[in-house]
Amino acid sequence: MKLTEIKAIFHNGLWKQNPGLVQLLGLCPLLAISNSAVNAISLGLATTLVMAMSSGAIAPIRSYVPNEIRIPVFVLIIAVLVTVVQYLMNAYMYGLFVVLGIFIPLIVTNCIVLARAESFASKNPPLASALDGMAMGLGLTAVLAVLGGVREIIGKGTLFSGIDLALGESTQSWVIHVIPDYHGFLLAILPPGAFIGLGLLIAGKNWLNLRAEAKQHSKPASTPMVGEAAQG
Amino acid sequence: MTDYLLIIIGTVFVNNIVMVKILGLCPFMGVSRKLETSLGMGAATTFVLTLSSGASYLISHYLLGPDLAYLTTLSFIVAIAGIVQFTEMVIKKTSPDLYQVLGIYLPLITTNCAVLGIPLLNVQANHNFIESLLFGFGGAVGFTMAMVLFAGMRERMEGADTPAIFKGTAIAMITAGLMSLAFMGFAGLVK
Amino acid sequence: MKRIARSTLQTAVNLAFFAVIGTAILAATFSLTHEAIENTIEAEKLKLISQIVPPSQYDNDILRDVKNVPADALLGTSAPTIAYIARLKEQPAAAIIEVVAREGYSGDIRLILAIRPNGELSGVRVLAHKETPGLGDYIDIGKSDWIKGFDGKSRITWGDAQWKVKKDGGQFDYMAGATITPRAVVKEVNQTLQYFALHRDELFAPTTVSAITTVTGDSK
Amino acid sequence: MISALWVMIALSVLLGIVLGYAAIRFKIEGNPLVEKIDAVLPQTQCGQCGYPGCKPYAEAIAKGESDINLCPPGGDEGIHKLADLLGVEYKPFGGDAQPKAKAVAFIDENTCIGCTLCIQACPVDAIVGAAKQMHTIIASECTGCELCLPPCPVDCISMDKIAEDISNWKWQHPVIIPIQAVA
Amino acid sequence: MRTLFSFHGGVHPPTHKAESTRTPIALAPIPSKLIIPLWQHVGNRSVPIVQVGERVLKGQKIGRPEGKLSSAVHASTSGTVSAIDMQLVAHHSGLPDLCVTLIPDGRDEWISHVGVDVTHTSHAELRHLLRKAGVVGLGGAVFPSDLKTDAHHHQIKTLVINGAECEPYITCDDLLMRERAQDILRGAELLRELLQAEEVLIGIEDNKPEAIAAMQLAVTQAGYRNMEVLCVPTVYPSGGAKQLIRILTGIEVAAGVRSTEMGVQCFNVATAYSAWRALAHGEPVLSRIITVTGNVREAQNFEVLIGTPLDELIALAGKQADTNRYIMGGPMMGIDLPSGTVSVTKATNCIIASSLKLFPPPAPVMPCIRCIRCADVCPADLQPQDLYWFAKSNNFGKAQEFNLADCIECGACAYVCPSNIPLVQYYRYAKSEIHERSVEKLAADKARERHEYRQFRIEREKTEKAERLAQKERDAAAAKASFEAGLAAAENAQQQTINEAIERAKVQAATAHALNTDALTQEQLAKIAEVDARRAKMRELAATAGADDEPPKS
Amino acid sequence: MFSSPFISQPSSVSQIMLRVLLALIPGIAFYVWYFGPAILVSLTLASITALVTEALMLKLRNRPIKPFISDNTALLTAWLLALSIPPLAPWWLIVVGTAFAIAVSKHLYGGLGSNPFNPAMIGYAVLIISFPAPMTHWITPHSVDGMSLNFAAQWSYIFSGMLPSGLTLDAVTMATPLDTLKTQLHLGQSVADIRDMPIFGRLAGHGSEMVAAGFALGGLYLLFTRIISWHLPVVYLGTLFAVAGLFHVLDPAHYVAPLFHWFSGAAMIGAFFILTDPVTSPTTQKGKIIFAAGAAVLTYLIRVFGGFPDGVAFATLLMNICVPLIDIYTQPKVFGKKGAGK
Ligand SMILES: Cc1cc2nc3c(=O)[nH]c(=O)nc-3n(C[C@H](O)[C@H](O)[C@H](O)COP(=O)(O)O)c2cc1C
Ligand SMILES: Cc1cc2nc3c(=O)[nH]c(=O)nc-3n(C[C@H](O)[C@H](O)[C@H](O)COP(=O)(O)O)c2cc1C
Ligand SMILES: Cc1cc2nc3c(=O)[nH]c(=O)nc-3n(C[C@H](O)[C@H](O)[C@H](O)COP(=O)(O)O)c2cc1C
Ligand SMILES: Cc1cc2nc3c(=O)[nH]c(=O)nc-3n(C[C@H](O)[C@H](O)[C@H](O)CO)c2cc1C
Ligand code: SF4
Ligand code: SF4
Ligand code: SF4
Ligand code: SF4
Ligand code: FES
Repeated sequence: MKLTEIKAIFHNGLWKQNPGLVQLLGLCPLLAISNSAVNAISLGLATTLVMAMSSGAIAPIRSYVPNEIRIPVFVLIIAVLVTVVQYLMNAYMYGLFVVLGIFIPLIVTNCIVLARAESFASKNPPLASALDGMAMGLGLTAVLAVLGGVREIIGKGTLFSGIDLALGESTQSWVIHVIPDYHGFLLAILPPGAFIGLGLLIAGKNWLNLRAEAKQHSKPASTPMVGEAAQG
Repeated sequence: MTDYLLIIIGTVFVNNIVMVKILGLCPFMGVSRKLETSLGMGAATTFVLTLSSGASYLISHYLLGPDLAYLTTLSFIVAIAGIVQFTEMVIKKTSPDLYQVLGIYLPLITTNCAVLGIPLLNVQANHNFIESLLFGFGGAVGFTMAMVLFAGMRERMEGADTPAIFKGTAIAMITAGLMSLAFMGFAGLVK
Repeated sequence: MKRIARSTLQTAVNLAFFAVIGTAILAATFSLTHEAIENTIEAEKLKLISQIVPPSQYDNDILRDVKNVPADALLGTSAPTIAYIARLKEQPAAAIIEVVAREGYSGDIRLILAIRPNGELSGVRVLAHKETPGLGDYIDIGKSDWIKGFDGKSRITWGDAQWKVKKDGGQFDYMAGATITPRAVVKEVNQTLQYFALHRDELFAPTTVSAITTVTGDSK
Repeated sequence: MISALWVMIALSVLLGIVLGYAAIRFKIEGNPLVEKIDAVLPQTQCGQCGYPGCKPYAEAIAKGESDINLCPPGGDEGIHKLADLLGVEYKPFGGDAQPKAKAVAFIDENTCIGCTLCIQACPVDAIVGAAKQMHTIIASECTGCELCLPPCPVDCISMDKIAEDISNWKWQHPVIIPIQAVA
Repeated sequence: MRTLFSFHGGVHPPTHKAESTRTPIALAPIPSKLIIPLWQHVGNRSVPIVQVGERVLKGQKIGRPEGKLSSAVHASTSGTVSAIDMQLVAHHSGLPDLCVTLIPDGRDEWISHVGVDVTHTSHAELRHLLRKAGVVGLGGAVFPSDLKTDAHHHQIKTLVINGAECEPYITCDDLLMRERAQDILRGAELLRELLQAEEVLIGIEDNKPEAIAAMQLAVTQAGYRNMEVLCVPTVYPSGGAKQLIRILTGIEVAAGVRSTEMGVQCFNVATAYSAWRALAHGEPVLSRIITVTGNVREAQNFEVLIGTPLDELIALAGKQADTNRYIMGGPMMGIDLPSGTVSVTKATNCIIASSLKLFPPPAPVMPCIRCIRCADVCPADLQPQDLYWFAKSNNFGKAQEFNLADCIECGACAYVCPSNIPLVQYYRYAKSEIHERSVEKLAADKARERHEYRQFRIEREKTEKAERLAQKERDAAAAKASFEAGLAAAENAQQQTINEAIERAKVQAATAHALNTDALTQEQLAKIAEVDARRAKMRELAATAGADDEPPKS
Repeated sequence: MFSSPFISQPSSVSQIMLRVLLALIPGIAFYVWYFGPAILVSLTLASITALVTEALMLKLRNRPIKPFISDNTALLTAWLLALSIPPLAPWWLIVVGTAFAIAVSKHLYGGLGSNPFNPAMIGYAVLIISFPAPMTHWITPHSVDGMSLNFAAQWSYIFSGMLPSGLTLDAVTMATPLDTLKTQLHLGQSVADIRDMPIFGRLAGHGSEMVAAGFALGGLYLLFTRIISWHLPVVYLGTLFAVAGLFHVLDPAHYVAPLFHWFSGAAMIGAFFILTDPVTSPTTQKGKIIFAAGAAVLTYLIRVFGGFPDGVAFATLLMNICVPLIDIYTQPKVFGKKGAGK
C-alpha cells in the first residue's frame, strides 16, 4: 500500500466521511455513551477494534459468500468478534463493562460497522479494509471523545471521571475538576444534551469546511503582488 | 390486561426507544427527510421488530437456555439478519415502490440497533412471550411515531431561514434534542 | 423445482459453515474467560458488601452463606431475593438483604442493608434508583453522605414513630424541596428492620451447603 | 460446546433454507429505479455528465457509480429532484459542470455545405436536410445540447440564446430589500 | 327578495371612489399618436395585417386573430401606420411587445360599419361577429367573449352581470352604469340569448346607490323579465367572478372548472355594453371608459381610445409634480407601470397616479409569524402562509399540493399581513416556475421519445445492413426459410410498436408546437414560414430519393 | 419593481407583540400584590438577557438588528419564561434559561417565525430538568405566614443566595399548590384534608388563583382584540375541565375539582398566552382544536400521574412536535371543493 492511499483512508475516516459527523452512522452509542469522556473513549476504542478486525476478516472471504446470505454472514462475523470483546471486558474490565452495558453487544448493530463491511471491505483487499475499519472507528472515537468531554464538563464540571473503571483504582486521582464547585448543567448529560451537542459539533464542522472553502476561493485574490501594491 | 396496556404506553411514550432509550438513531436521522419515506420505514421496522422479538424469545428460551446464554447475541443477530433479508426480498418483489423509497435503508434495518436492542432488553427484563411481542411492537410503534413526527418537522424546517452551517443535519439533530427534551415530560407516567 | 431445492440447500450449508466457525470461536472464548468472569463478579459483590459490613467483621465465605428470601410486602419485593449472612467465628455478624423502596419520586429505589443480630443497622446503600438527578439523588453515596445517617441506628435508638424525616416530625434529615425520596427510603429501612425482627432466627440459622434454607413466607 | 454447535447449525440451516428459497422465488429483473431517474433527467442527451446520454447516466446513478450532481442542463433543480428521489443529501454541482443559459442551434445557411455530419450527431433528430442540401434546425425540437457543433467541418452552426420576451418571462423570487430600519 | 350568499374572507380597504365620481364621463380627445399593442387579450397574439406607411380608417382591423383562442385588434381612429415594432407595454414584466403605432389624421374617419339584426342572426354568426369586433372581457381578464358565450352544450341557468367594481379607486363601471344603463341591459339580453340562460342577475356593490338606481330604473322601463339588479355587500373581492357567482347563486366554481359546467356564466357590465355596440352597431372595441385618479388635479372618468399613451391621458386630468409612478388597474391587483409612454389597452380600467404620500413605500418585510390573518381573509379558502412558506423555499410540489392553483391573486392576504410580506408576488413567482416546469417536462418527454426513436432507427439500420449481407448467404441455404419467416414476424411486431411511437410523437409534437408558437414575434413568424417552405422542398427531394429515415415528425 | 397590492392595512408584528405584553400586566400586578416584587426583578433580568442574546444572535447571523430587536418577541419570550419560574430563583438561572430559549430554540432555527418549539417553554423545560432544586422553591404568599421577605431581602437572595439570618429556605418558600397536592396525596391524605391547608384559597392556591385570574383577564383582552382566536383557549380549558371533571366525579377523594386545575399552575397563562403562540401552533381551525385538546389531556396526565408538578410546558412542547403533521392533515377544503355550495 502506498502512503498516499493510507493517508486518504485516514483522512476519509477521521474527517471527510466521518461516521459521526457526516455519514451519521453509529449514532446510538455515540449519543448514549458520550455522557462522560471515559465511557465515550472506551466504547470508541472497543468499536474501533471490532471494526478493524471485522473489515479485515470480511475482505478475504467476501468472494466466497453468495449474495443472498451476504448480510447474515457479515453480521455473524461481526457478532462473533463483538461477543469476544464483550467477554474479555466482562472478565478484565468489569466496572466499564457494567457502565457500557447493553451498548457493547449493540456494537454488532452499530450501523457503521456493517456499512463499512458492505461499502468498503467487500470491494477492497484485507489490509486496506482493516485500515479503513480502523480509521472509521477512530473517526467515531474522536467524535465520541470530544462530545463526551464537552458533555461531561458542562454537565458535571469534571473530566475523566470514572477513569478508575477503565484503568484501575489507582487512577482515581486523574479526574480533573475543570470547574470547581459547579452546580452541574444536567441537560448536557441527558439525552437532549447529546443530540444538541452533536448538532453543534456538526455545525462546527460545517463552519470549518465553509471557512476552508472561502479561503480557497479568496486565495488568487490575495497574491503577493496585490499585497505589495497595496503597501506601495 | 392493564399490564399489557402499560407496556405499550410505556414503550411508545415514556421510554420511547429513540427519544429516551437512544436506539435506532441512524434510520431515524437518515430516513426522516420525507414524511412518506419515514412512514414506509416505520412500517417495515415494525414488522421486522415484532417478528424478531418473538423469534428471539423462542430462540433464547427453547434453543439456548441458560447454558448457552453466551450465544444470545450471535443467534439473535443471525435470526434478525435472516428475517430482514427475507422481508427485503419480499418487499422488492411485491412492492417495488416501497422498496425504492426505502432504498438502502431496508438492509440497514439489520443494523438498526433497536432491532437487536429490544430483544436483548427483553431477555434482560425477563419478559414472557406476549410481553416480548408487545415490547417489540410498542418499541417499533414508538420508533415510527417519533420518526414520522420528526419527518413532519424536518419538512417544515426546509423553508426556514436556518443559518447556513446549521442547515440540514445539524439543525435536525438539535430538533431531535428538543424533541427528546419534550419527551422527558412523560417521565414518571408509567413507573 | 430441483434447482430451487439444490440452491436452497447450498445456501444453508454455506451459512452453517460460517456459523460453525463462529460458534467454535465463541465457545472457546467463553470457556477461557468463564472463570475470570465469575471471579470478577464475586469480587464486585464483595466490594459492595464491604461498604456496609467491614471485612474485618466476618470470616465466612459470605457469598455461599445465603438464604432465599421470598417476596414480602415489608421488603417491597415482588420476587424472591437472596440474603447473605456474615459470620465471625461461626457467630452471626450481620444479615445483608436487598429490598425495594416503592414510594420513590419516580419509581422503585433498590437498597441493600446490613443488619447486625441486635437489630442495629450496619449500613445502607442504594443499588439503583430513578430519582431526579440534582434533586432526589442525594440518597446516593456518590452524591452525598446522607445515607450514612442510618449507620448504627435501630428501632431501639428511635421508636417507629420517629423513623420519619424531620419535616414530618421524625429524626431524619432531608434536603429542601425533595422530601418524597427520603420519606420512601426511611420508611422502607424501618420496615426492613421490622421484617428482621420477625425473621431474625431463620436468617441466622446455620447454612448447610446441600440445601439452601428458605426464610418462611409472608410476614403479614 | 457440542450443543452450542448443534444449535447454531440448526439455526443457520433453517435460515439458509428460507433465504435460499426466497432468493429464487422472489427474484426480480431490471431496475425500476433507472426509469424514474431517467424521467428526472432533462433528456438533452448532451453527454456533459460524462455518460453517452441521459439513460446511461441514469443507470450509473442507480448503480451508485455516479454522483447526482453532474448534469448541467438539469440545473440545481434537477439535483434537488434526484436527491429527493434517492433519499440522499443535496449537493451543489460537481467539478466544473455549470448550467448554461438555454439556447438553440442555428445553421448559417450561406456557409452550410450539406455534409450531413450534424444530422448524424444530433441525438433528437432536430436537423433536417439531405446530402449536399442546405440543412436547417427545427428550433422547437432542438434541445441545445451542442453536439452538432464539433462535427461541422465549416463551423456554420452557432448557438442562439433564447431571448426573454413577454411570452416566456417569469416572475422572479421576490428579493426582499435588506430590511432597513425606517428611521 | 332573493337571499344572497357570502364567501369566506374578504377585506375592506378604503374605497377612494368619491374623487372620480363627481363629474360625468368625459370624452378624451384624439391623442397625437396611438400605440396599439397586438396582444391585448388572453390567447395568441394577433397578427398584424397592415404595412408601415399604410393609411387605415377608424375601426379597420389591423391585427387578425391567430388560432381559436385569440381576438382581433382595430385602429382606434383614422391615420397612418408609422411603425410596427416592439414598444413598452403595460405588463408586469416591463418588457416591450409588438405594437402598431398610428399617427391619427384627426379626421376620425370610420370604415363602413353596420350592425346586424340580433334577433334574426344565428348564434354562430353572432359569436363570429364578436370575435371580429375584438370583444374581450373588459372586467380585467380580457378573455375573448365569443368563446365565453359558447356554453358547450351545458344548460345555463344564470347569467351574472358583474357591476360590483370592488377595487378601491376604480369607478369606470359605476359611471358606465349610471350613464349607459340601457345599452348595458341590451347587451346583457343579447348575452343571455347567446347562452340561453334563464335568468340574468346583475350584482352591484351597495356603495354605488346611483348606479343601482339607474340600472333598476332601466330594467323596469324596458320590462325585461327574469332580470334582477341585486345589491351586494361591499367587500373586496366581491367582484371576482367566482365570488360574485357565489354571492348571487350560492354556487362555488372550483379552480380548473368552467363556470358553465355549473350552469352559470359571468360578464362585466362594460363587456355587455361593448358586445351590444359591436353587434347592434357594428362598432369594434375602439375605446373604453377609464378612471384617471389618484395624484391628479381632477380625478375623472374618460372615454379613451385604445392605444392612447398614458402621458397624454394623465395630462387631461392634470398631472401633479410629485407623481412618482403609475398603477394600471386598482391598488389591489394593478400593474406597476414602468413609464408614462405605455398606452392604454382594453384591459385598462383605471390609471392611478401615485405619489409617496398616497402610496408610501412598503414597510420593512418581517418573517411570517403564522398569525393567519391572511387565511382569515382569503376568499379562496387557502392557507396563504403555507403557500408562502413553500414558494419562498422553492418547494413547488408542496405549493401545488396546497392548491396554489386556486389562488386568484386578489392580494387580500398581502393587504392584511402584519409582516408586510409581498405574498402575491411569491405566488406569481411559484406559479410561473410551475408553468415553466411543466413546459420543460413536455419538452424532455418529447426529446426522450425522439432520441429513443433515433436509437431504434440506427439499430434497425444496422440489423438491416447485416441482414442484407446475410440474405445472400441465406439465398444459398434455402432450407432455413422457415427460420426467416419467424424473424419477419418478430420484425412486424416491432415495426408496429415503432409506428405507435411515431404516432404518439406526432400528436405530442403537434400540441407542443402549438404551445411553442404561442407567442412569436413578427420576425420569428416570418422566419418559420420561410423555413417551412424550404423544408417542404427538401422533403420532396428526400421522398424522391427514396430515403426512409426521415424523422417521425413532419 | 413593485407588485400589487400597493396598499396595506396598518399593522405590524411589533404592535401585536406589544399588545400581548400589555395583556400580561394584570396577571403581573396580582403577582406583585400577593408575592412581592421579586417577580419584577426576574422580569427585568429576563428582558435584558433576551435583548442582549437576540442582538448577539442577529449579529452572528448577519441580520439587521434594529427591526428585529424592536419586534418585541424577545421580550415576550422573556416575560413568559420569567413568569413560569420561581421569582426567587438565583439570577443565573433565569439568565441561562432565557439565553438558551432565544439562542438555541429560536435563532438556530432562523429566528422569528421559524422556530418549531415555543422558546419560552423550551427555556422552562431546560431549567426544570437541569436545575430541579431551585426550580421548586416557590415563594410563599404574604398572607400565608408572616415571614415573607421584603424587597431588599428578595433582591439579595436572588443575587447572592443569602437569606436574612434566622430564616430558612423552607420558611420562605414552598412547593406550589399543585406540587403540594401531589405530595400530600402521595402520603395518603384525601383531597378534602389537603384543601384545608392554609396555602389554599377558594379555588386553588392562595394568591396564585388571583394571578391566574389576572392572566385570564388579559387573555380576554387578546380575544376581543382578535389577536388570538377563541379555539385554543376555549378548547384547552374546556378539555381540561372535562377530563378533570370526569376523574373528580369518579373519585373526589383523590382527584381535585376541575376549577382547581384551571386556576393552578400555568393553565390560564398557558391557555391564553402560551398555546396561542402563533408561530408554534397549528394554523387551521381544526388543527387548533386538536392541538388544544391534546395539550389539555397531556397537561392533566402529567400533572396527576406524571413526574412534574405542572404539565403545561411539556404538554405544549409535545404538541409543538405534532404541529406540522396536524397542519398537513387538517387542511380545510378550498373554495369550490367543499361539495354543495351552501
Ligand atoms: C422535576 C421535579 C423533580 C422532582 N424530583 C424529586 C425527587 O426525585 N425526589 C423528591 O423527593 N422530590 C422531587 N421533587 C419535588 C417534589 O415534587 C416535591 O415538591 C417535594 O418532594 C416536596 O418536598 P417539601 O415537602 O420539602 O416541599 C421534584 C420536583 C420537580 C419539579
Ligand atoms: C380579485 C378579483 C376582483 C375582480 N373584480 C372585478 C370587478 O370588480 N368587476 C368586474 O367586472 N370584474 C372583476 N374581476 C374580473 C372577474 O373575475 C371576471 O373576470 C369578470 O367579471 C368576467 O367578465 P368579463 O369576461 O366580461 O371581463 C375581478 C377578478 C378578480 C380575480
Ligand atoms: C410553563 C409554566 C409553568 C409554570 N409552572 C409553575 C409551577 O410549576 N408552579 C407554580 O407555582 N407556578 C408555575 N408557573 C407560574 C404560574 O403561572 C403562576 O406564576 C402562578 O403563580 C403559579 O400558580 P400556582 O401557585 O397555583 O402553581 C408556571 C408558569 C408557566 C408559564
Ligand atoms: C398570542 C401570542 C402568544 C405568544 N406566546 C409565546 C410563547 O408562549 N412563548 C414565546 O416564546 N413566545 C411567544 N410569543 C411571541 C412569538 O410568537 C415567539 O417568540 C416566536 O415563537 C418567536 O419566533 C407569542 C406571541 C403571540 C402573538
Ligand atoms: S448531462 Fe446531458 S446527457 Fe447527461 S443527463 Fe444531463 S442532459 Fe442527459
Ligand atoms: S440541433 Fe444541435 S444543439 Fe440542437 S439538439 Fe440537435 S445536436 Fe443538439
Ligand atoms: S398574514 Fe402574514 S404574517 Fe400572518 S400568517 Fe399570513 S403571511 Fe404570515
Ligand atoms: S391572493 Fe390568493 S392566497 Fe391571497 S387572499 Fe387572494 S386568493 Fe387567497
Ligand atoms: S447505531 Fe443505532 S441505529 Fe445506527
